Amino acid sequence: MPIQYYLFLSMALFCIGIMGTLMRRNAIIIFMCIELMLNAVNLLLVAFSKMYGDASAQVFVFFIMVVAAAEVSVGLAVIVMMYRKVHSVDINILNRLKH
Amino acid sequence: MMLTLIILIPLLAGIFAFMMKSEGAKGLALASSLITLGIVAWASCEAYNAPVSFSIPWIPSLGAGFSLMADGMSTMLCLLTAIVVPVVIITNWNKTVDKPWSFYGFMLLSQAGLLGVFLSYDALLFYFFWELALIPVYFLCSRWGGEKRIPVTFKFFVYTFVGSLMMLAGIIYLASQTSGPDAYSWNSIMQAGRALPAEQQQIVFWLIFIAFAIKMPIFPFHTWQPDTYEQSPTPVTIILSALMVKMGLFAVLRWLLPVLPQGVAFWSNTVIILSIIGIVYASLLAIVQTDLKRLVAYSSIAHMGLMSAAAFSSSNVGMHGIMVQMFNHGINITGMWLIVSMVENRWGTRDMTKLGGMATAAPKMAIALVIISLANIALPLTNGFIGEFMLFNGLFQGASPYHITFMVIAGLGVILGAVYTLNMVQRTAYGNTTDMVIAKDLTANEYLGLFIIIGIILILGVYPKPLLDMTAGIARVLVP
Amino acid sequence: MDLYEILFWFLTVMALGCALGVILSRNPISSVLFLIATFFAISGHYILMNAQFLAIVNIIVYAGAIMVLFLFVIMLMNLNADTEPQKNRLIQLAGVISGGILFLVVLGALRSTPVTNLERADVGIGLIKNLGKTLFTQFVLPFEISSVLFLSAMIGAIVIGRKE
Amino acid sequence: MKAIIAATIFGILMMFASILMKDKKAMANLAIASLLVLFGINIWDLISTPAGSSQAYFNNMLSISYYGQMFNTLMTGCTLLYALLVSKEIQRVGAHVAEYFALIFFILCGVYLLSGYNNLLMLFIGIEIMSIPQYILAGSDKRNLKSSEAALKYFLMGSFSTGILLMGITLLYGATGTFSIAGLAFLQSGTISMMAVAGILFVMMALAFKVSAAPMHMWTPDVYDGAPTPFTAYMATVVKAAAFVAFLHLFTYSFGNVSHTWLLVLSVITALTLFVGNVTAVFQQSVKRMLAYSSIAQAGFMLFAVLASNTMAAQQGMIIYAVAYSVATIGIFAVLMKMKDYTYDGFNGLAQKEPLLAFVATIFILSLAGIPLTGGFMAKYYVVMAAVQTGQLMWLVIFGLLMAAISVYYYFRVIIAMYFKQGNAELSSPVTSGDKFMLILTCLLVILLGIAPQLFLVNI
Amino acid sequence: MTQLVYLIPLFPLIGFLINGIFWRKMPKNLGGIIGSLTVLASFIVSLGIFFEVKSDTFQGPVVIQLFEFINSGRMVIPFAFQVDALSSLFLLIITGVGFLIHVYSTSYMHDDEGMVKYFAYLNLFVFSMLLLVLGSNYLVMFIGWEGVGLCSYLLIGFWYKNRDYTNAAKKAFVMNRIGDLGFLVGMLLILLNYGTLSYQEFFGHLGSAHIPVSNNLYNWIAICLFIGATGKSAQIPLFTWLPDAMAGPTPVSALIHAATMVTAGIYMIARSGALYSLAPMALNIVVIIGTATALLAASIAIKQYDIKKVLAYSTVSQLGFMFIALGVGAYTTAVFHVMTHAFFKALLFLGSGSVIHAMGGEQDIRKMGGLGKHMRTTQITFLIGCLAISGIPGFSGFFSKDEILAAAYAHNPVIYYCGLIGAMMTAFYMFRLYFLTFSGKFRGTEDQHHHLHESPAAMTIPLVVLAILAIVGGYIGLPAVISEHHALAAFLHPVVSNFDPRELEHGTEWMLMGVSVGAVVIMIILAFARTKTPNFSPNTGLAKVLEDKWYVDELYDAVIVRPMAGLSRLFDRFVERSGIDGFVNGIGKSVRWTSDRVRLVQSGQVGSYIFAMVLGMVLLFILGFFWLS
Repeated sequence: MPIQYYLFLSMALFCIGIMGTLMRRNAIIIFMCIELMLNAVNLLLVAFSKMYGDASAQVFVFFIMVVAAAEVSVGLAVIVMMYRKVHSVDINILNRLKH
Repeated sequence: MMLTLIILIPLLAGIFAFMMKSEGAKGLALASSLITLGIVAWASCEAYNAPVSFSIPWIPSLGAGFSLMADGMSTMLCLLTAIVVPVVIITNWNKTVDKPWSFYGFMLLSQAGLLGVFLSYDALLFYFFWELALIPVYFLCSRWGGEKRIPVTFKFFVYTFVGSLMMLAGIIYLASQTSGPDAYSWNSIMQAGRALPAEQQQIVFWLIFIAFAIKMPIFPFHTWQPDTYEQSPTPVTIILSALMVKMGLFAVLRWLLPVLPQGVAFWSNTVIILSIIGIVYASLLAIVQTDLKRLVAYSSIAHMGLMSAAAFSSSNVGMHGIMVQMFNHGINITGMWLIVSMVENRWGTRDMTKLGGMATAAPKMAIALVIISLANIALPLTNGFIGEFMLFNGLFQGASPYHITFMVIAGLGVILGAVYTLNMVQRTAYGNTTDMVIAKDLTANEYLGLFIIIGIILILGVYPKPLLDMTAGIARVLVP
Repeated sequence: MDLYEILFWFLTVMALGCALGVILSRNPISSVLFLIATFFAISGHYILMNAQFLAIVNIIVYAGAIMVLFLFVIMLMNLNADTEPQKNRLIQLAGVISGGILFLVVLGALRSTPVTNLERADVGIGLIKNLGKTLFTQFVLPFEISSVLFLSAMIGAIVIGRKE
Repeated sequence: MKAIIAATIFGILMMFASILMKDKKAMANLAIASLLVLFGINIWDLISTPAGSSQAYFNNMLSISYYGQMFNTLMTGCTLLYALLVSKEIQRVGAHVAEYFALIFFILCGVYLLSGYNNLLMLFIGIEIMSIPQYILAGSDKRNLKSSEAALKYFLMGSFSTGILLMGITLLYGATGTFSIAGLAFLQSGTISMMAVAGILFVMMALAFKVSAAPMHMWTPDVYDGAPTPFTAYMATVVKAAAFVAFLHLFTYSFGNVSHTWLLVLSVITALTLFVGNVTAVFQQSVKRMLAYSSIAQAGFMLFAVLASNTMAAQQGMIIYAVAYSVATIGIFAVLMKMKDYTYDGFNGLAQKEPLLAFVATIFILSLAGIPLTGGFMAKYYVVMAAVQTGQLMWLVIFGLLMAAISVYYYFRVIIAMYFKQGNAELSSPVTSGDKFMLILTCLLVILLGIAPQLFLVNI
Repeated sequence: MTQLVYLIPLFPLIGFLINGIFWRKMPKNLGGIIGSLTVLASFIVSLGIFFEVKSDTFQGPVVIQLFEFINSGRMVIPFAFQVDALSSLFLLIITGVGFLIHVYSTSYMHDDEGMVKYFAYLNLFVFSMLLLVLGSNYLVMFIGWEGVGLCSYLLIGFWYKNRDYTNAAKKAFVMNRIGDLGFLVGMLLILLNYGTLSYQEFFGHLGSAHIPVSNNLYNWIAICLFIGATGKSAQIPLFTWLPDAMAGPTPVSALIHAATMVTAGIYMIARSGALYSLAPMALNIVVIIGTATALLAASIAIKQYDIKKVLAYSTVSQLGFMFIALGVGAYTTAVFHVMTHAFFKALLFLGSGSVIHAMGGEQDIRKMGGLGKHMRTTQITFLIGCLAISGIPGFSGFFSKDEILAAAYAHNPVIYYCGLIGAMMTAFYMFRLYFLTFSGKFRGTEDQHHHLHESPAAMTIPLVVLAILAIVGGYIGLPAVISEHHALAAFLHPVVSNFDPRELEHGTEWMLMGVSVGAVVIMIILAFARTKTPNFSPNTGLAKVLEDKWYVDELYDAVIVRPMAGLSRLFDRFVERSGIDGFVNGIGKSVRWTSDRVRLVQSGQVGSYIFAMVLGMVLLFILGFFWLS
């Protein structure tokens, strides 16, 4: 498989992720879209790892997963905290801070 | 070391004054300013024949040093500063200000900055002192000024700050062109500037000049000035107009003319034209002012216009004239402001339409006013004349093909100057006193202050030789 | 078109389709499910590229742990499709367009990348032994340091999660 | 390296302290003591690092140079100063004082990684180590909805930027086959692939997010405004400085050779940052929010150093800027925290009531505005100098200086309020003599930076 | 003796300093005495110098350098005095007439509270005037030149409480300043081209070949200097200040605005004779201006009712005559007329002062009449003055004026005819004044009538002395038809040497004299006839125009003063405030405006933030990629 395919695929996933963050109002969904972006990166990294025959990229993917896990724990905690206060995960209600 | 002391004494005294938190700050200020005067006088004697310099490394990684140099021009301006400040303190001795410790502290800090500007021989150091002189003035005006002081002073600050920043860009640019360890020393900057191709000099010229133009101020950059002078407390106005505007001119002579000769050559006509427009324009505006402070402010713009025009006319006698006139204008305008402040203190207004009859109520003051006014319009045998004559001469001998036209239009300032100055004398000193409170004539300290001013006016008017000799060397360096 | 290619295209279409499903479905729970499906597709790609370990980890960590966490939170909050009001159409369109442009721009830039075919032969780099060796020699510092990350996350759970 | 270990240990120590200790004050004191020790360890590290050399650790994952160590030391010092100045305010944020300090230690750990990373993975991990505690700190004031909102906003956008960063790193890897900083340095201008350029730009955007440069700055005002003030102070100073050092490090050592590919984009970012930061700050009514915008504006200036990354002055400027900006900002935040009302009007007449507070605030403000004799001036000076030395950024320099002039407008409004306006500035807590001592010390530090920056650049 | 020349200005300076410093504590009389004595001392020294200069042993001009005034590079200007025939003659006039007027003032100003101040000013004036004539270079002359202007200003505005008086003072100063600018430019032209301001060096270089100059340069220098002279000597267009200057005390009018200061212009041009001889165009201008001024001022004087105004316009007119003389190259003649004019015009002014004194301050001749009966000395001396100014043979004015007319005739008969008309008008208005004042019936109030008295001796003695001088002063310059020896010309010859009034045929000269004397006598008779039954009904037609001074003041007001004031206000309101300052403030405002708009981007919506980030990223990517490719 040419590397381009993976490049395009992962770029497409990445951009779908970005679009998702732009289109949705649910904080959790936005967060999921971000996870999608990370996965797109992971996919590309694995492809490059294959291309170069280098394990370090795969290790990098491993670390991304680690970090993502940590982030998710904090992120969901924050979202839950927010939900407890305003009973919504709609980001449009986050508008006390502006201008 | 002596030169360092000149800056250090007011600086330390200023800081100390802040900590005193008592009326004693006034005494401290006077003492320090007198000591400074003594040292400056000593330094002037030392530097009379050959420049004195002092240099230690400061920020080696940048190539900036703590270098001071006192030549004729520097010592002359230091002398002016050192004379004006004690005179101001003496004259205001009886006046109570709110929080005198900070008032005098700021005054002394500003003095330190001014002296530093005049002495520094390193571009970065120069910039430091340039701002050091400005900041205290900002506080002085904003804290102790008139009704509209806050916006006005703020505008003044931002205006001059923009200029300073542009100058900073210019300095940095020049310094980046230097090679060798002392990137910021005057010599390096000068060599770097001279080595620049003409087109670049023309651009860098404005970067650097804009700061000076605002400070002086030259015609379209002047609008901060009348407002600021009007709103400042008079001692600060004196610092501003007698000393700070000289910073601009001094800087032109020290940091612009020798550094960017081709840039100067290219723009000199433009600057002269602006200056001359400024002379006529400011004089015309001075005629319609009714506020004494605004009138003097516009008069100052007109005078500075003449000086800046001469500065760019590249003639030796013009340069020499600027040196003389810087000193003399400083003295005269100090006298003028002192009188204005006395008028304001006694009659509670600066509105000339409400004034009159000073000659009856306070004849000594009126005499002082007349003499200072005459010096202001450059009557012979007052100090103003020598400088103005040399300036006109310099403008006349200038390299520009339009030099005669320039001189004649600038000469209109002489006529208009007479108009507004005499108007002022007439409106304040003459006329009836019927609706005026009979006020006290000069008190002893005011008398002393004005006596010093008038003494200098007359002595230098009759015998300007010391001043001329002092600055002849530097004038020759600037334009052989 | 051999099996490898068939699988590749299948997984690609599945990944893209499910990804679109994530952002387009109105129901958060189906979004989560679509995302899990996407992760499976991606894991399939990993296997195709002989990164078996990562494929497994991806399934276990992402699809298994993280997405379950998401699902759990969504369930906890009792979010159903109707609770999320739709964004303004215009804003959505702008989002799509800007995302699309980004895609095109980057794609345009990367168009010129030299064509390199990925070898199908297994060189064994994706094996756990190999990865473990790399991880604990070359990448030992990040490995250790990421513990700090988890400590932080732990504190986060305390600070943010605990009621005062 | 010792410092990293020590910072981690102290972090864990603080976690235990939260269980074992009950007294908030004792926790704070313990943290301060630990920071002091950490500062000492850093100095020890600094002394044992020969000037100009760099020590590589763990298969070249980390390579702490004298420069990086200097930065670490100074940032630890700033943190110490910060802790001393605002420990009381930290105690007031919430119940988990020890945890807050633990997070600060972890952030410091991230800072140390960012000053000496030698691998993009370390960059990534360092940034994450720094970011995750910040998300938590931003949301730590649970009584305040604004704090939660700030945390969520910060978190969402921060994760988003992580994605961008990772995409950049991946593309760079794809172009070069390595994650090593030194390896990337082989990028040559003639042969650089578009993939590498795309990678550089993605990384640049992500780092721009971390340093709050436009257009990735959008989070900054809201987060700084919403987060508990003591933590805003920390986020705006040490954390941001560390992000900048990472930025500079990468763009000097990896992308320095191919500066033509990114210089224009970064200059546009710089100009935009300066514009947005300065201009938007003008209309603010809250000093805290103004400081948030001002931190964007300051970032614009720090970007000068990145732009001119190849020059000596940029390296020095970054250090000076980081320190001067951090110290002054910590100082002004310390003053701000003493105020009950964060709006400009809340400062009215402060000079009458608390002359010392007003005076030190003035010095900090002057420093932020870049007035000579303060550290802020020297900092700006160095970075502008660096930009000028590149020879192609004169327009940007002039633009930047004009924007600096605008900055005077909003900075001086504080001074005007304190000194020239009548009012009854209310304090949230009395100013103790300890506070006064610390404020004066900070103030002296600012002035020292302004007149003798050389002291902070020994051997650099 | 010439080495002591510095004493001459020194004495009045000392007087000024004493009077000036102690003006409030000193007894009035002492002030007057000090003032008079210092001038007397100067007069004595001047006499000594005059005789030394007159003696045959005197060799050329003596220059005494006091100190170096300006020394800048190539420009070295010493503060030096030059003693020669011209300056010594002027010294005599100034100190002599000055002394008499000081003496007169001791009495005239006796009732004024500011008498000591007055004498201080007067001494300062004498000092300045002496500097003016003594200077050995143009700069020292300029010092005196401006100095006398200042004193004139101070003295016109002496009664400073009256706004009209101070306005007049201001007007005088400003108009002088306009002239001074011309003088300054002239000086700078000399300095630029010759590098010196010293008379001797400058005149020495004038003809020399190594400084190549075109005739135009001479003309320009001469014209510039002449502009200075028009200001100081009240010529068209700068003459309107002089009538207004009558606001000052009358002795001041006599000294400054008749005898000395206003002749400074004549002195200056006579001094620069060497230059003017090379500048024909400038000379023509001088003649034209002089003639026009003489006629214009004389015509105005005919219809004035203020005794001092009449004399003032007469002075302007006489100064015009002097310029005619200068313009036709008769420098000595001009100096001659300066001298005689100093005598008789000082006499007339002091006489009028005596009249005003007697009338209790009244200056309107319509309210006078028949004063001769009450103040005989004044009447007689005034009559002598009138005869002298009218040019009746035997009186000094005859000789000098006749010489001017002769020179004018030789130059161009048209000028002569103009001069003749001027002379006729002079005779008419002087005698009109005389008859209205001294003969006929008293037309004032009863109060004034009772008050009428002859002035005290301190006032009449100077009148008598001046009357004698007004008679005999002319005999030092007898016309060629009477005597071959022209004493004045011979005396001045070494200094003002290079002019040569064309020798006329004796017959022509007799004829000219006859014509002028005849015309003058007719005018006197006409004046007598017209004033026999005074008719003060409002003037109409030309008379009205004359009474209103040809509306010159109004013209200046409309053409210069008001447009300038309007321009000033325009600048103040529109250019300064709304224009430049408005622009500067506008920058600030626009920043605020922008800020207010830009901050709205920060909407608080995370979605829009991310959108902005993505959009920015996309745009920057496009920029980056496009720039690369």
